[in-house]
Amino acid sequence: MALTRDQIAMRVAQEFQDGSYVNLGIGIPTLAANYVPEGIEVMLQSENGLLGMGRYPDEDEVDADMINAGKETVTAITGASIFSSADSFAMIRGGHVDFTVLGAFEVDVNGNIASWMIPGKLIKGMGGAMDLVAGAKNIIVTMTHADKHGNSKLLGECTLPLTGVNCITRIITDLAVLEVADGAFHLTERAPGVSVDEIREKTAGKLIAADDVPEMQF
Amino acid sequence: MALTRDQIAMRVAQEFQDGSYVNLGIGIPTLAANYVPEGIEVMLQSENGLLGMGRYPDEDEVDADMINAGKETVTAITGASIFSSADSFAMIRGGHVDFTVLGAFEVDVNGNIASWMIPGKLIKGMGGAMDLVAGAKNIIVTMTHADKHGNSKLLGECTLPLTGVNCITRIITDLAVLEVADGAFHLTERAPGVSVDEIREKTAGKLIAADDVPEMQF
Amino acid sequence: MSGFDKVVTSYEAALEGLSDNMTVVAGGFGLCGIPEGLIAQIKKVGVTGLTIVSNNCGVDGFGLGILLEDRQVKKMISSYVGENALFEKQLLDGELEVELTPQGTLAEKLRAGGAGIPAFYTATGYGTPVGEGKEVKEFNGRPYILEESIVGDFAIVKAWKADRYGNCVYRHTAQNFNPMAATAGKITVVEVEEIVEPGELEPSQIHTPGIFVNRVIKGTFEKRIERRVTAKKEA
Amino acid sequence: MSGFDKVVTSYEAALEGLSDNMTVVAGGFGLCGIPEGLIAQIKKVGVTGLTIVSNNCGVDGFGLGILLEDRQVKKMISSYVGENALFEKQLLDGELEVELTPQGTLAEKLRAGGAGIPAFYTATGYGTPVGEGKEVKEFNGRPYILEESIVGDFAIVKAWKADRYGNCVYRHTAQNFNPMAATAGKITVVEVEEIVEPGELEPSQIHTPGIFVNRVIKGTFEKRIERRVTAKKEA
Repeated sequence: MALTRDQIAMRVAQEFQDGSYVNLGIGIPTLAANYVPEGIEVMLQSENGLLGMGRYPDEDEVDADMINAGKETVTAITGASIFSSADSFAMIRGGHVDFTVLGAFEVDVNGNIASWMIPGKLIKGMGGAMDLVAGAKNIIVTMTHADKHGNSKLLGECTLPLTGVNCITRIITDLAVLEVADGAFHLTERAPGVSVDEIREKTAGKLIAADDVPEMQF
Repeated sequence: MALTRDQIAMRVAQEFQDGSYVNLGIGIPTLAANYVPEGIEVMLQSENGLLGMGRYPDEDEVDADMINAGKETVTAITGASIFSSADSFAMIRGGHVDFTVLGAFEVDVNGNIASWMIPGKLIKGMGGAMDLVAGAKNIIVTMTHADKHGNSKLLGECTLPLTGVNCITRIITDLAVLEVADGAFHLTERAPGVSVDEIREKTAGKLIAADDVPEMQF
Repeated sequence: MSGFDKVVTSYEAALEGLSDNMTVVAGGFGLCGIPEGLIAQIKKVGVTGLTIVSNNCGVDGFGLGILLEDRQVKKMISSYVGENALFEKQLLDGELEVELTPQGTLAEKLRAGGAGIPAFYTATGYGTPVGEGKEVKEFNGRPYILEESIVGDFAIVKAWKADRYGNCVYRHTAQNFNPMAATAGKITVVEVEEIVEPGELEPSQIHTPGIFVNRVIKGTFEKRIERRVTAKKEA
Repeated sequence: MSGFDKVVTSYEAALEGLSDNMTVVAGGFGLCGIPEGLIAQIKKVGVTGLTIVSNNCGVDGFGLGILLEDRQVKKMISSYVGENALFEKQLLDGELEVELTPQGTLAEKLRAGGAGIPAFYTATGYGTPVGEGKEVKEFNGRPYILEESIVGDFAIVKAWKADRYGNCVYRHTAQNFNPMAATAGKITVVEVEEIVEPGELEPSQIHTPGIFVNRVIKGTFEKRIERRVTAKKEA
């Protein structure tokens, strides 16, 4: 069965290594912070200038000067640091952030990603996404495998304006975990109860899958 | 009569406007800080990362962590700021320093300056001088008009490796104040008792002088 | 040191010299750390044809969004323009030009502008619409695009505290784009919550040295919150 | 947060992985703000063929100067190399290669290296020996040269205080090149006067966030003064 948003987030959180600096995009990526495995510590970077992002504030802790990149009120952990946007993107662009997790409209077999614009429909801007995909050491894309009309989001070639080229190596969807390499999606795990055939059917780009792809473990 | 080092420094200090940020090179330029006219306030920038450089410390104030660009122990004025070398040169390169005063081996009629290297004899490095001549709003070169062998330092074309090109507009020597423009040195003031002829004789590059060049006023 | 006293006492004096068709660099991220009074003054004086360089354009009715109401803005250079219906309308109607710029590239363009770096290479945006028409060069086998720096005629900045020499500190994440904006104005105006005496700010803890600042004004701030989220709502 | 504990207790551990022919970026300005114990350890382990990126090369017998004694340095990238007789001798004898780099360009090369900017344009050095062989491009009618960034295999940094997450603050003008050096090492090692608990450093006053730092070691410092000048001597 397809994973819920929280289950996707749980699977994402399994990727983190102890001592990782992690930037989480809005939506499912943000949920991953709730599921970091026992014994693993990560530090969250928010690109508006906060390393060591904490939980949401209690009512009496709310401070207009303390927000995250999603413009939500937030707190800082003990040992956090706060800095300018230039310094924040020095971290990101300079490859100092270990993991960035972000959503996408489309990803293709060459590791291209489109996530910021649907011509004629939606122009909100790219925010920090282009810098994040250009700079992070490991990028994980989370999204549903297909859109609500059933159209695959894993394509041979992206159709929407790109956020970055040749940069995506790992995708975690509601159906599968896939690596992107050598011009194909390589299926490494399937959601519990989801068949390779179903994944193949919902993957428009070239898919390479063994016969015995394991199920995700939670 | 030729000016003393302190008199050159006094004349340099007359250039400063109230509220100027000033970077002073080693030697005569540094002396200028002692002669800032009444009613004029300047703030000294030291390129190792100090804005608001103060006097030398008393014995009990000496602190190894508090030095100027000449590596001398120094103090900071009330209201000073201290920052990294990158931020310091952001100020300098970005044109935020109003005056830089520095010495030179040679200056030529095109505003070129040589101040950091004598091939085969002296290689100490350019330190911050190349950034200072590239970035400061107003550059004042102070030097003796001729070297100890009587050779002019104001040339038609510099012979030594350059520090910067087309950047020098004002020169204050022991004999004269000169503007550099349109491929010539323009004599604007002479040291008290020094004749235009003497200055002309000691200026190898093209010199333009009126008949009635005024004497410097102290 | 009277020559270094940057404090002005009226918003008229704070923005003296601002005129039509100028470029204004503005600090702030969303509604966090924005110079509220300076923005209000720009609306009041009614200059038009402005190019505004700011990560966002506020929201409808607050922040830079209020400059859209009387069509004072010709062009926005921003990374994110969501959450603003009037903005979207003017954009779709062709009344407003927008140069979408990745957030890190925007921050770096301002830092570079202030630091006398006319252009730099970045991998951000290569192969995307952002990279179109820009010079490409490879370093260590990877392609990068050339991005040019930005300097505004004015920079408007919000700081927490400043002394009269213009030394500033920012509070929490209200820092954001403000330190770079402060360096990137031909005239930099800082609106602060509190003016302190020189020496009250520890020299090595000053975020923006006064050399970058031309005018300081004490403001009062509403500090509207864009997305108030609390632990309770989450739990 | 054990995964973020960067503190090591021996100099062997601090420089583990350092080997011949590596590039080492070093903070400090003259003898001010130099990682004395880390430099001593480099001398002790005896690695050779090093490229050292540092504004200066210490003096005879102290600071980076001690690495010249056993000819451990193949190349220096510096802005100023005066005040060092052994340095001058090795240079003239052709035993030491030197890439003289303007001080501001050097600082920016390190900042750019840490920030993922592979190259930038600057007017500094145009038309001088520094500009020879470098790309020239005009912006607004003025020529600039292209300078490439620097990243070291190791960066050695001296800070005042750090917590175990690697957050650092610098003291007075001992800051100098240290913050940029800290960002520009594949492995960054910080030697500090004091290790404090996380939370003791105010978040918005941290000069170097821990994300740039791999190892922290508590050192003891001689802090030799290169030019002791006092008001009395002047008066």
